[in-house]
Amino acid sequence: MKTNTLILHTAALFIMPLQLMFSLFLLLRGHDEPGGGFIGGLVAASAFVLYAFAFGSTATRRILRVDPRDLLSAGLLFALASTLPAFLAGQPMLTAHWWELPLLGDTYLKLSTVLIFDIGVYAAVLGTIMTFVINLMESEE
Amino acid sequence: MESLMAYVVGILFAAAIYMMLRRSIVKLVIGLILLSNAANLLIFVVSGMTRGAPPLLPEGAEVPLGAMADPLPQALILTAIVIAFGVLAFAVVLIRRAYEVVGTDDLDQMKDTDT
Amino acid sequence: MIPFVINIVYFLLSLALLLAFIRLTRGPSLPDRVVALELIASVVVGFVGVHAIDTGISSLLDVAIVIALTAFLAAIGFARFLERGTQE
Amino acid sequence: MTDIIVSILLLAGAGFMLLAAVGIVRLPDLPTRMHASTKAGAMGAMFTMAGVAFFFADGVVLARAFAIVVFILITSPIAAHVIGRAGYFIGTPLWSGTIKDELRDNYDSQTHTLRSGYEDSPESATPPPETTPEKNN
Amino acid sequence: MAVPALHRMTGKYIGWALALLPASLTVYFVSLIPALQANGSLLIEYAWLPGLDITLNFLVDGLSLVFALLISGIGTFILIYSGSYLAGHKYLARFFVLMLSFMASMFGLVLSDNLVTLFVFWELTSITSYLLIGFNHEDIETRKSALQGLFVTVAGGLALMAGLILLAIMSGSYSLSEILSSNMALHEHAFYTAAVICILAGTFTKSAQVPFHFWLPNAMAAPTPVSAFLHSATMVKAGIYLMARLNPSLGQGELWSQALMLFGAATMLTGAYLAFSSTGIKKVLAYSTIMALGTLTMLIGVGTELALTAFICFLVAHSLYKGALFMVAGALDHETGTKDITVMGGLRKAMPITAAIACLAALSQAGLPPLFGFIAKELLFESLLESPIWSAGLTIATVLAAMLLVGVAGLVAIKPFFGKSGNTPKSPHEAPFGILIGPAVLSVTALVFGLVPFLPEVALLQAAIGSVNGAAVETNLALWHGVNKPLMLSVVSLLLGWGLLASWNRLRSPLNAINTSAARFGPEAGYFKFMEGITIIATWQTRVLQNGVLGLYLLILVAVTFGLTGYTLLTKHGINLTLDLADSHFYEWGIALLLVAAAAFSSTTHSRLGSVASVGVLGFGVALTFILFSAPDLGITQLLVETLTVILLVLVLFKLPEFGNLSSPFERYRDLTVAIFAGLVMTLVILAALDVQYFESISSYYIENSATLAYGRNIVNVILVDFRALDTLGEIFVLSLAALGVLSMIKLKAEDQHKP
Amino acid sequence: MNLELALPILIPLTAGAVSIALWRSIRYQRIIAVLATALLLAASVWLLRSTIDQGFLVMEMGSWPAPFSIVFVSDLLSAIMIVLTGIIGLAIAIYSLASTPKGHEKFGYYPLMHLLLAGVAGSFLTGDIFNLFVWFEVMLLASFALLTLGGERAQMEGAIKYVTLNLFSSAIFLSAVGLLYGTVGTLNMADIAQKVATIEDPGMVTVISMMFMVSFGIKAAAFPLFFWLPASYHTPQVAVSALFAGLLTKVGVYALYRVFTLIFTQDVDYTHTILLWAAALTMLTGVLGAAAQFEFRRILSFHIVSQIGYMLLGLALFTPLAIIGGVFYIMHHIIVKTNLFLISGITYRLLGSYDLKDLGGVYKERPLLALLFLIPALSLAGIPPLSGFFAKFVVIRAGLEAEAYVVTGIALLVGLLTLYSMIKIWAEVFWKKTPEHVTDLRRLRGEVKEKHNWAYFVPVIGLAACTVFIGLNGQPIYELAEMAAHQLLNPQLYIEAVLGAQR
Amino acid sequence: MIGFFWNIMLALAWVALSGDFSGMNFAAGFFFAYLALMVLQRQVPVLKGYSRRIPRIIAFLVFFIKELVKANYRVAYDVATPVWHMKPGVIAFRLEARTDVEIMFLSSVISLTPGTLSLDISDDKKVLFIHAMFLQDEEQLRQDLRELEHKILKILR
Ligand code: NA
Ligand code: NA
Repeated sequence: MKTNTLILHTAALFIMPLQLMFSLFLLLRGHDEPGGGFIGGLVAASAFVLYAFAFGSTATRRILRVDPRDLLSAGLLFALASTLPAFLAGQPMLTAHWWELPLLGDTYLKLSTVLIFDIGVYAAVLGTIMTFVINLMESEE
Repeated sequence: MESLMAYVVGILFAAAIYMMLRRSIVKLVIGLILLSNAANLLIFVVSGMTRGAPPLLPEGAEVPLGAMADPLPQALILTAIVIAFGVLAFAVVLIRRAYEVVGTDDLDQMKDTDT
Repeated sequence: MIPFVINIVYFLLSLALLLAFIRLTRGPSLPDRVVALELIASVVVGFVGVHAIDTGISSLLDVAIVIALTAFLAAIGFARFLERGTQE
Repeated sequence: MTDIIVSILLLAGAGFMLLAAVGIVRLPDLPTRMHASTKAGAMGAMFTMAGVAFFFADGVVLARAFAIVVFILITSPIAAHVIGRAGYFIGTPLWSGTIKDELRDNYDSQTHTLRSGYEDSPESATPPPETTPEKNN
Repeated sequence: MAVPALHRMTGKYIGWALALLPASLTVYFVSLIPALQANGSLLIEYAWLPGLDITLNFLVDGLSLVFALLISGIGTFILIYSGSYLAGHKYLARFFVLMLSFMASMFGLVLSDNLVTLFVFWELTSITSYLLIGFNHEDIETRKSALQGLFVTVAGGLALMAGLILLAIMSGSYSLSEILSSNMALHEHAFYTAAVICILAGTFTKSAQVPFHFWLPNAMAAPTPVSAFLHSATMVKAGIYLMARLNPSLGQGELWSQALMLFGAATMLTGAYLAFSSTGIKKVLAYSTIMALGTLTMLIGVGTELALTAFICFLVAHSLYKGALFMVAGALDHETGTKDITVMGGLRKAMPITAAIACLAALSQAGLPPLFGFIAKELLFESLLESPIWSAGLTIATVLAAMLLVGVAGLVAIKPFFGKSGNTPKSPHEAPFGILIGPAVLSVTALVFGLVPFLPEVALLQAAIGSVNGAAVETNLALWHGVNKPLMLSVVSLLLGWGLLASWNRLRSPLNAINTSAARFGPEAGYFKFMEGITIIATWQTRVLQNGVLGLYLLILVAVTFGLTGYTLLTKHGINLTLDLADSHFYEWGIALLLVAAAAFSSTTHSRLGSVASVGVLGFGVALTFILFSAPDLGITQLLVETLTVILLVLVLFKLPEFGNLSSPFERYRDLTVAIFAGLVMTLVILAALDVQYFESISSYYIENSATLAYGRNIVNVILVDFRALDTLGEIFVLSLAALGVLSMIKLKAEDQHKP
Repeated sequence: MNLELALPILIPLTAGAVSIALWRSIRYQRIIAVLATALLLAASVWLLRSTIDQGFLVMEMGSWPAPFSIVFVSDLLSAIMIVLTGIIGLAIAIYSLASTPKGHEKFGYYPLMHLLLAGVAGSFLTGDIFNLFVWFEVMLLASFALLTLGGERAQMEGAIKYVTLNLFSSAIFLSAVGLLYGTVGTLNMADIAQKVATIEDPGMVTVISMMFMVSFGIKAAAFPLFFWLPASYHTPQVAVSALFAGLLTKVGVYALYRVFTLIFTQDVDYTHTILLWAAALTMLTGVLGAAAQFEFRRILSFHIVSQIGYMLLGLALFTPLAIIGGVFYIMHHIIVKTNLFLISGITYRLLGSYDLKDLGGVYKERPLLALLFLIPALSLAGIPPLSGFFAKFVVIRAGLEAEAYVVTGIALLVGLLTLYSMIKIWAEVFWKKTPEHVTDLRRLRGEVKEKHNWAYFVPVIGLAACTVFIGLNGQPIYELAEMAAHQLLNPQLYIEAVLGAQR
Repeated sequence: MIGFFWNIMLALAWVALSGDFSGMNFAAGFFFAYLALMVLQRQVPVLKGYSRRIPRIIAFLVFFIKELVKANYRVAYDVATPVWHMKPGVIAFRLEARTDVEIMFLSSVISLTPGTLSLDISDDKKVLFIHAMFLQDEEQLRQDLRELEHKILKILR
């Protein structure tokens, strides 16, 4: 059957950034409102899945820049890295640490191991799903 | 609602098991999906269902203003959902690969390894 | 007044869900089922909106955002399937 | 007052959803069903979200409700397009009452090409006469 | 481990070199004789596994010393003999390793004070015996014989283990010296019967008592030194040793003495008869060993002081002459190239020394003076005549056996060496010195003991008899007691035996016919039936249970799961099928209906994509349930996961066929019934669980501390990334594992295909 | 803080993640494989030492107080299991250097191995029932991936059964956790135990315990739930089989030991009687299954089932001696069974088959290998003085003391039939002449120099040495088992260690 | 669209920097970013005319929603009544829109408008094939579509 994908292509270019932004939004404010690393990662994965449907797996690999598997391992290492401060401080595993980095004036950048952990979850979820989808699509082609 | 949902969960289990008992590998996978949904719902039901009180604290508040749904089973179910998803992805690819190498979707013809 | 209306709305939406599901079961073609599935997603958005009003919890709208942004992917997946399927 | 507006909006939203549902059950073929589901579904969501925005009367909620509407308006036609297209090309039968099909003739099922019928005309900004494109079978 | 190195160093004298080991041990044991104490003395004490009362204590008393000396003494010559007999064999080193291991195990067995340790060595002798029987393992019959020996003895060994444990439970100790010195009336204990049966099962199998005797002749597949040492002089006597050892403790019970007498006598007769009717020289010897073992068992059963004296004497006499005869048989085999007596004859010219030795040993076997065998036989008849029960029966049986035995002795010592020259595969020469030294020394010892019986008596036998009896015994061994009843019986049996020997050639074919038809119902046939039965049952069970059909596996799992759960619910809690209509809103009914309909449709439709779409609807329904009941995070996750699931399914399914209708209606209804049952049980369990909420949830802690201590207002997320972050950590690893699995399944295959 | 309590999962998790990051560099992955498993072993020994010294180690994850946090608890049973995990991990890692096909290494063999170990270690250490589920899943997914690695037809067929039946088990487990939480409102096992003990009418708890029993029974491959094991364990490459054989089912057994000593002791007459009969039938069906087989790894697989029965018997009899026997048996079995699989891999390497019909002549050409086989094989059959004898001895003695004669009789019979199977392998593979159709004997005779040949033998020799060591020097092992049993039979100790004495 | 994207990104940056993740703050950030882009658009070619479009978009939305409500009635009526009044068919609509974005936008709006549904575009992007439910008056329909197209192109160009 014919494969005219103009509309899908164009639409994907519009929708994907929205989804990606929304996923970051969900990730960052997940500690206070519905969201978090899982949900954020799933939404981000949806974004790339859309892209993959529109442009194929090769193009998706290109915009991901890294192999999804590397994304996955980065996520795992991030999550593991979040245990380091507790490890160094001699506390039980996964004890949370919170820092406030002063920025300009009286604004602060709130950082915590919890956030690092959640970012790790985000990346791992994204990496996992992209591994599924990209490889499956490649095996079809 | 819990008692009603108990029946629903029971039916989900029944459907899941019936599907898993079929000989087609595709039905097996559908059964697995139903099964994980059933188990997740079961946790949700037995730990109590609360209407309209999600475990979100209002901005600025340190403690909830009223009763609140139990957050713990929700966290468990969330974990279980994601795990089930990973497992399912694996299972789906497994059946496809099995179909490719064995050349049939009939589970009854996949018994060479046992005896 | 609101509770009464909300109940009616719930009723209408439930009815819509079940009707859409009937189409899903009847088919006859796969695209028909997919259309029904899409509609169910939309109805769930409605449910979420009404429920947000019913309970006064605006956070629930995030659920609707997620549906709006991602539910259509399933349809694209099915469409892809159909395209591939006839290639052979 | 708010209550009344909200009620009306919600009822309208739910009404459209139900309409869509009745539509896809009743209507006779895939494209017509899609007319019902795409539009009425989107309409239903829009009205409901309008109701939500009114009810909460809050900037954040307004922004979210607006975002939901926009997202639905962007995504649902895409879904409709891909499904409708796929359904058409796999040969889902059209309703017997369909009076016209200008696509069928331009589609070559062997090469999977879809002609416009205007292949020879120049790239002009001025629209050609609004007539049925001549068929050159 | 040093043996191969030694082998390289000493070359063909390895047998001599290694024999130094048991020889020095013999000297050592002899040196212990003067210091023998009534209750025995401990040689080595080592707490091996004190938690289980397992010690490595070695005990020396008369009985163990007799056995130790038999092992080391005969062992010395066997090693020398082996060096010559197997000279040049490629795997001689392995052979010696096994022989030495066996010897060590045997020492351990007879010297152990601890029941468990004793059992350890007991089993080790079985294993080393197995490996030695199978020395020529490339022959399938050898392997079968080795397995048979092992299987029978280990089976008995397991019973023995249970018996010993029971004995320890009864007596409260695993130490033989403690058990023997305590004066408990074990035969009144509730476990007595069970313990005796278990222990006897062990000793009877090991010592080839009827009906377990069949493995011993088959064990003759082993090289002759092995047969001589293990299957005549030592290992098969381990059972006898243990019965003698435990006799003081267990002998008070009637079960013990009667069982021993009965089985002993039966074994004696069977062995004697079979020995006489066999033609292979090693078989003849093996059956005569069985006969001797039966006799020994019977004597323990009789249990009088006289009987025990006879027991010890017969034990020593038998070990000496049988060891010698086996080695002679080996020499014949070695020189003539056959084991068949029927083709041997007139060998005394070619092998005069061998002939002399054989005659000496055979005279002892036949119980002729002035050899030690005569003393033993006289004592045997005398003790039976005085047996408290069954005296007449036992005596007659023994006379019959003795008569047969005389015939057997003639077969072994006279038939090959006298008469016409036979037609043997090899032309025979006198055997080398290494082969002859062993049997020569043993026969001469039998002669010396016969002439001066007080030599061994004073030194050792008296102490040994005391150990078996449990109290000191006065004995007076002498070659000549005058003309008495036992002597008369000896003469009778001798004459009859002579007659039998004369008619052996005529008797052979009818006896053969009888034996063949008897074998079909004999215990060995039982053994084969048993082994066959195992295979049949195993195959049947595997076909029924492990049949490869996943559906049936799952059916069983489901049935067990819900059967067990349902039954427990019914009996332990009670069932209560309620439905509270009032507590649900009508739209919730709608959603419930949607869930049920979606589940039902997805599992009944014939369209696989319809099924997938329906599963999608189910996902939406579940998400809606989550949303309506205060779980927005769950709702979102469920929606996303459902969408991605559908996408995955769609990506994969297009490579797969449509749903087929594979099951028969019967299968469908069966599965449906089971599935409905499972669902029903689940419903009931949930309803029951809803009724009993015993404790408040721990969740209030999370709700109270989420904002203040964990700085987050979305409590579910705070639990996921902080309170219970470890779950989440595990979970992302689950996901990544799924990804790796998928990756390899898709890609590894592709790579294979690219390979040529 | 007790760092040693976190290391058994942190080391393999980190090694796994790093190995994924180093996907393309097989060389580094191989180095990490050995290094990390060696570290794991070291950490596990440290953990065992600390546990012996302190009785219980507890770590409240995230510094939140128990029962609100997930706790890691090490009692002696856990510590022992962790040490065994370390031993097996290291052995498999070294063996894998030689035995793993290139393609498998390229597609994540090493990370999967690490993560499997992490899942196993997490299961042994966690004191939280839901967290146990998570570690089970980690282990399960790792085993799924390892099982299918290579993509052969037999692997796929076996994997479908393995996956389906284990997922069913997981679903039952998850449901049971939900029901338990619904009834007692907590997930911490110590807290659950404490609360269950105060319930007056614990019928519902018994009902839930049945679901745990079935779920763990499936994981442990107990009768009649074991089908997945013989269907799949012989299909992957041999190091994977060995890893599975050593550790996976034992996690199920461990879980049964944990919950049926700590939590579900409210109706022992009922629950443990069921376990007793399951144990007996597990022993019997397993060993009979093996008797029908004529393939090296299938025989071994069925014997796993059979020996699970012994372990369950220890739990089911529920006397101190029985538990000691069970724990002892687990220790012995893990080492021996892994070793046997590894040896089957070597003979496969030498002669190219697992089918007994196609094997032979190994004793003649490779006496050392024959000895190395005999040690674990005879140990498995319970022949003294090897480790298996004492394990069996204790169980039998416990059975006789508990006057469970029928079951004890079955256990004895099963010992005999186990010997029968081992001897069958010995006779066919080692004694029999090499079959005629095997023409290339250079491998068998050691005339072809293999790369990394040492890596085949080092683990086999090491594990055989463990078997002999336990046999000859059983007392410290026995004492460990004794201490473990003491803790298991006094759940109050565990509860106090986790929740503090004041509660 | 690039302008809009940048606007959102800047707004998010604002939110992150201020550490206040509320919706109101985002709206404020969006507004400030809009102002910033207004200033910037003179220098950066891709942002050209960005600030002018927002009011046009709002105007279009109002028009579109009006159309939507109006035309929905017709579908509703036909669905709700037992007899079919519709005369469906597929027509080819010659496009003035040229770029992919224009075509995509137009086809989406057409799909959202009751009674019409974009099915596909010819390979040379000159014709949009539309399924229409009410082909009673095809000319009127084509005119309406043309008007719609013009309005859209006005926003986008
Ligand atoms: Na699951
Ligand atoms: Na398992």
